[in-house]
Amino acid sequence: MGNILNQIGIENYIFLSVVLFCIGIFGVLYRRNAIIVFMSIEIMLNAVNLLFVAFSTYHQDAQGQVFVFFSMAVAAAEVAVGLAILVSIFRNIGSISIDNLKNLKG
Amino acid sequence: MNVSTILIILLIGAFVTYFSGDKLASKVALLFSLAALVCSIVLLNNYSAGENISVINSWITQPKISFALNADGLGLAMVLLTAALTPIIIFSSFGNEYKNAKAFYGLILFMAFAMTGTFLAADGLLYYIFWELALIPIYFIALIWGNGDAEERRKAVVKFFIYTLAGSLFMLTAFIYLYTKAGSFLIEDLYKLDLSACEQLWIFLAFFLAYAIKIPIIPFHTWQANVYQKAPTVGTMLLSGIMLKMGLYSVLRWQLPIAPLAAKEYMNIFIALGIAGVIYGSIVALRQKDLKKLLAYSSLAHVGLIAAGSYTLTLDGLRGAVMQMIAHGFVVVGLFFAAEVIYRRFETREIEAMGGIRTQSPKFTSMFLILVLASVALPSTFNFVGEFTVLYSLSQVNIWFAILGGTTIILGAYYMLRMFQHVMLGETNSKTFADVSLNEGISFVAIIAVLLFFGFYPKPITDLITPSLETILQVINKN
Amino acid sequence: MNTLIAITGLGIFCLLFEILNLRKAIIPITILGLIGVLALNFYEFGTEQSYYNNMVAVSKFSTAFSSLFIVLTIFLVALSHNFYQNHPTKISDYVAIKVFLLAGAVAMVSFGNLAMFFLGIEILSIALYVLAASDRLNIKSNEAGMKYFLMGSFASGIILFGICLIYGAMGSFDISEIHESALSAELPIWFPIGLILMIIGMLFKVAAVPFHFWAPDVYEGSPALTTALMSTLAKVVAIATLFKLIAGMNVISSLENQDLLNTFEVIVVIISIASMCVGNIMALRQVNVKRMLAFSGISHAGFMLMTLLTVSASAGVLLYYTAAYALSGIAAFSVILYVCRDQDNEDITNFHGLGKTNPLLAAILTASLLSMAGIPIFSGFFAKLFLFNQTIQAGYIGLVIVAVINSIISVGYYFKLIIAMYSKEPNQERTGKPFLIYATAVVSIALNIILGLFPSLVLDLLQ
Amino acid sequence: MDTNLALILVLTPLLGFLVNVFFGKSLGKTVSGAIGTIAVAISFVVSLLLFNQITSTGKGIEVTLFDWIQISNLKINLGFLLDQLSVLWLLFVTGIGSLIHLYSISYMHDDENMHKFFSYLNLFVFFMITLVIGSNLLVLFIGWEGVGLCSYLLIGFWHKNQDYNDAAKKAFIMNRIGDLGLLIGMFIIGSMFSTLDYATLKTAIAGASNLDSSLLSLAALCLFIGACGKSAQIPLYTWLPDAMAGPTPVSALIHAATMVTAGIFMVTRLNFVFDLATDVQSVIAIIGAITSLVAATIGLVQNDIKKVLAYSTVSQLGLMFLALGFGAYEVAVFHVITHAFFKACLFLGSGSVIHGLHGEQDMRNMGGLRKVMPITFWTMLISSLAISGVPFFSGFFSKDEILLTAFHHSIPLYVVGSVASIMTAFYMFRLMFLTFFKEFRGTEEQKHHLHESGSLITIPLIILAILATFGGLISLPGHSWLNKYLAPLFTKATEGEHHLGTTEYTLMGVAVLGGLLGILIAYVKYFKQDNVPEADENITGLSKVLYNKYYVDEVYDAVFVAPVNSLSKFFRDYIETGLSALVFALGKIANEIAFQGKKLQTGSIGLYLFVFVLGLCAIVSYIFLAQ
Repeated sequence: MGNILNQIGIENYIFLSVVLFCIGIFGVLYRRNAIIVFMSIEIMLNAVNLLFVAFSTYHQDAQGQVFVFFSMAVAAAEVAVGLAILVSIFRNIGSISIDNLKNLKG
Repeated sequence: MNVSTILIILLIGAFVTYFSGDKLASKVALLFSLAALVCSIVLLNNYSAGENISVINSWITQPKISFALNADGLGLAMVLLTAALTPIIIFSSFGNEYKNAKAFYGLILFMAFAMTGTFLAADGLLYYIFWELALIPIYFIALIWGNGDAEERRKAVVKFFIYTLAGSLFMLTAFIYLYTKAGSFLIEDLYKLDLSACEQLWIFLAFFLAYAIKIPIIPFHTWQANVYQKAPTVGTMLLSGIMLKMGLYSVLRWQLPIAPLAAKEYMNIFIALGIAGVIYGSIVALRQKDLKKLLAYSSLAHVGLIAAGSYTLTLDGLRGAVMQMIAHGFVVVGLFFAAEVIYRRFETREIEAMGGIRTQSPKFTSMFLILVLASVALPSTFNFVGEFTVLYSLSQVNIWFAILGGTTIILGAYYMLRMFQHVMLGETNSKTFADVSLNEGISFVAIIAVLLFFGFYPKPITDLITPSLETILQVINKN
Repeated sequence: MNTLIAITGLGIFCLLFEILNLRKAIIPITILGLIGVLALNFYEFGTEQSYYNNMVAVSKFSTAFSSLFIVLTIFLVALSHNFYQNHPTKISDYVAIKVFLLAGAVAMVSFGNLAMFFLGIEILSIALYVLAASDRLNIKSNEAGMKYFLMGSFASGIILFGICLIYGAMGSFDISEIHESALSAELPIWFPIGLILMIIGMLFKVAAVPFHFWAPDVYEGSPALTTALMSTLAKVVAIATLFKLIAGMNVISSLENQDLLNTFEVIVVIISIASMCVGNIMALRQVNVKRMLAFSGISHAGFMLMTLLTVSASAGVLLYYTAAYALSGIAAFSVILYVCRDQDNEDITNFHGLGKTNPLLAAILTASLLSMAGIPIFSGFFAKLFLFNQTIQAGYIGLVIVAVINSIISVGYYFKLIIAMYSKEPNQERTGKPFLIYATAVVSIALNIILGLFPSLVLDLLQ
Repeated sequence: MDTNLALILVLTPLLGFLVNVFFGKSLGKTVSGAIGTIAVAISFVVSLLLFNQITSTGKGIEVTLFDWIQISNLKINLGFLLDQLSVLWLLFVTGIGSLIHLYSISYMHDDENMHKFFSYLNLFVFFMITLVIGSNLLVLFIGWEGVGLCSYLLIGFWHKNQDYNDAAKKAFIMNRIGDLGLLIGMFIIGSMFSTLDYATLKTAIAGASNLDSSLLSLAALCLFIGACGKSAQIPLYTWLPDAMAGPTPVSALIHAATMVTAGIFMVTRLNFVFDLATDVQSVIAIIGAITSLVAATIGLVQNDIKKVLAYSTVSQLGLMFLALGFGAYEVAVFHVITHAFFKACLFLGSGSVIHGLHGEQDMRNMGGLRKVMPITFWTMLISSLAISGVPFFSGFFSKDEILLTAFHHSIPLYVVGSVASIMTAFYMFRLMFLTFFKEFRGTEEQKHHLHESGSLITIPLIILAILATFGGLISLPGHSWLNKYLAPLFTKATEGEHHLGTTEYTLMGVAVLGGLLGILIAYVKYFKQDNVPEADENITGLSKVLYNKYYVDEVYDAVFVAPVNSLSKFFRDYIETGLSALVFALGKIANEIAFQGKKLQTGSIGLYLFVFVLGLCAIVSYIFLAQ
């Protein structure tokens, strides 16, 4: 297992997940559809999860992988709540574009 | 029995007054203020009998703050001023009807409590706390029971509050800095500090900001006239009679001894500021249309002279300043009360609308005239004693200070007599002016009696304050 | 630890009561339960222990703050009685959520392992998302919930990334181990980055500039009670956790790399100054009280961040400051809840003439505002005093002067409300004296003043 | 014993004052008048006793009551010094005082506030006595300001008329200007010799070696400014003519006989200071001379009977200062006394005339009163002769002494003085002719009620006329009782003792001739050709300038009063508002920033997150840079 990391240095994993993470960030910044924003956030989290796994291999220690389960569970819970909110918004204003959420300002 | 008794009496008084209901409030307040007066006189006796009436308990362990009240001659003199003026002020308000009187009189007593505390506190932070506490009641008194256009009043009062708070917060910073040096807020520890000239300068300035705004010294006086005009007369009396003195007292007690080097270094500048205040205030007072505003500017002029006296760092200067504080406290309260008495009859403070009162009210006229003459420091009034001493001390520093400061004798006479002429003299006024009632008369007579008595025999006060002033001077000149 | 378990149990009980149709009993029982928990917590105070191979580490710090959180929750639960009168079916959910939220909060201050820390944050946040959006039919509430959710989960992502990097650097999630290796090992560059990412995530939670934008909108949109919870409990929890994170890992002071330490301090100074200034100045022009308090909360966050400069010494100061701030906040919000019961907004105009109609509540609100403004004898003043004292002793006099100027500015908007209450004419009937609201207001302000009179009570707990 | 005497002396007038203030109205006019008069009369008796004592023992009495003001290096106590000078002053203050009180009982009888009038008069006497017998400068200052106050009250006695009030205010403020000088002088002396007590000061100066003479001169100058204020010398004289707004007895008592001589008293008191400041002395002399001339010239053309007398008072005071300037204190004192007699008499006489004409003061509407009020006429005639220096009347001796002294020191000032006295003679007799001779020029209605005043008015007139005649005897040239009496006061050998040689006689002759000349001109102009001064509008040329008092008041207004007032307006309208605007500006700025900031809070999640990320990047990149 270690040989993989010998072949491909840990840095590459970090770069990969950083890139993924940034993709997620840009997704959140530039997409206006709430669902897609959720997905972008998921991308961010998963980028992190990937890195966790990589590191746990790197350190030869299982904690990292355990942590991934935590984060997945949490992510699931979050999205559940998020979707619930989204539904009620859709009921009220019939749209899921976050551009319509500008009543509170100033 | 120690000085905390007065504070307790006043504080309890404030609450009892509040719960005694609108009917009784004024009487109860008067009762408690009189009790405080009696108590302070008793304390004065004990003090002069050599009994120790100071208190010191530790309060907060980390940082080390203690509940320390120290009554020396100076402190007691100011406490007596407060304790004597409060009943007069309360009594003078008997002619007026205030809605929600219980809160009103409660606040007055609370303010008296805070101001007494300021004069007694011997721990920097305790002092600061009392100093700030005194601000809140007057804020509400002016805001709620004040007169004139509501919007204007709000602006004036908020400006006053923020302005004074701004000053005092810098003082707080200075105190904290001192604490980091001394490891204690106790005044004697702060006295012991020897700070570098630079530190002293900054601390001096921080204090100065607080006091210059409170006293007020020009150009920090812009809150004064408006607030005096807008506040109910009782509030104005409290402000001008006692609260200004808090600033002046603090100069003597805290600013000069803690930063003596800076005080000596820049003495002339601050004396000059004070004297500038004298001239400026007098000149501005000349052409005021509103009686209360005129009095406000006159008191600006007078406190300018007092401040100048305190910054001379001579025994005479300090002593004269203290005597002038007391004298001015009484006379200004009397004058504002006179304005109120006129307002009760004529419902106006515009000087143009007055005049021709003398023919209708000989008693009031003579009392008012005596107060006017006292405020222009006619010999045989207490004000003369103070003013003479201060001017003398100024002449010792630099004869020009005395000459310029002395212009108050001329300008003061000018604006006060001008005011008197247009308010009281002239063809009989069409509106009828009932002469002073018994209550009003009592307040006036009390004030006038004090002024005349000490005018001829100031010895008691001099003997009371001199020792403590000497100790302060020793601290100032320690190095 | 027992506290944590007890709280969770209590939460579950609340849900059970719903099933057993004991709605009436929920609030009193919860309050009693929480008081019990509080006692338990006091009992735990002073015991230094760690459970589940240091997942949860109970310390003076954690117990002290836990007690504060519990007290706040008691107040919040008490307030919810009147707040949810109209829809009684939900009451158990809301109360239960609050209790679970408290569990998350306790977990956050007593974490011994980053996993626990992360879980705590998420429990708290998710609960808050729900509460923020809890007024389902109200668009504002939805919007608030959405905004908070999106930005919150974004922030959690950042935090998670930070945790990950730290793990990568240290090979462990355990605070003490991280501390060890931070002292010894040569640090890879991504360790400080990870740390900063975590800190930024927490700064978002405490709503420090420039991560504060969510706060005003969410505060305004959410139901008043939730706002109260956010501005008192949530903020306090976040700042405490941030403090513990830095103090507990003790990385900052142990960094042998001096200029990194300086960098960190510069960042903290800048952020706290920015928060104070932005918060106070923006609050000046607000007409909505909740929004105004949101900005004042931002500025207070700036004040609290100053403690991070003197981590080793200022735990007690932070505890005192948070307690003072939260108590005055509770008092203020209970008055706001009363005044704006049947208003659709919380504009200042609703407060006109409160001094005449409800002198007591007006006085309480005034007191709490004065406390926030830092006027003596209210604990807010001493909080500021001790904070300034600490900071000056650490040599940041410039920072203190900025803080002083800010507290001057803050008076401007606090007094706008006071003036409205006392010098304007009443514009509406205010009937009824709901006992719980009055009680909460009185008790909280009383506690505030007691703290002011005897600061040593709290201040010396963490010496 | 002495203490009690002194206290009785001081306190009886005060008592009278208090009684009249509190019970005057209920007591009724006559009673309150009587009380006032008796109070002063008692002090007069006491002064007589004291005088007796002094002359017998020959040394002064010191009375110390208690410490008053403590200042570090000087201790000031409330004490009295009764020596030759003060007792002499007491005599004519209380003496003339009581006469004038007596006079006022009848004169003021129609005034509703008569009791007030008497209480003020008593208060004045009280303060005047304090001024005179104070044992140090500060006690003198009490009296000094006190009499100023009383003159303020009495000038503005008819307070319904704002012009009178203005006059009163003017008097008080101009006095205050002088008082500032006096104070400064006190400060300098106090810091130099650390005492304000006359006796100690005298010894201190006598004992002092290497005095800072320039500082001492400064002090003397300041004191002299004070004297200028009180004694109406240039430049502070303009208040005195206006002060005639007060009731005539007031003019007689305060503005002729007593208060205005306070300045001379003070200078004489401090002669040992002034002797050392020779340059200041010459200043005094010059100012005195100029004042006497200027006032006399103005007096030439005045038509208000009291104004004429007022200006003559100013000019006489000028002559006294001329004498003081030459260190001839006893001469000045001598003239003070004689002047007190005849000027009081003149004022009271004019008062009686005005009384007779029901308030008419313009001489152009008088005339021919000789027959209807003979007593007034004769008494005034005597006094006029006295003031004009006609031989063997009191004024002759005193004025002559002054001119002699002037001649000995400086011819020019002598000339000025003589011219002034010639003019005096002229305008006094102008007054006499216009008032008492020829036909009555007033209205018929007035003519009806013309009558000689009552005995209460005429008796004081007669007494004063007698004094004005024989007052000169106290200091006959050659062997002067006064000089011997005052000798102990002065350090230097006394000046006035001129052995009567030819020069003296010639000078006397010149003076007499001058006086007679003045009278003659007046006789020709107003009796022979009996022209009457024109109405105000067609006064022209030089006499217009004179009639308008050289426009001094206008100049003062333009130079001092107007600027101060406009400055005050400027401060009020611009500086004050500006300052407070400045303070408000801070708040405004903050609000403005807040207003702009609100725009940043757009409510768009995208923006918020964008800023979030920006901050994140900023911080992270900062860490990299800092590494």
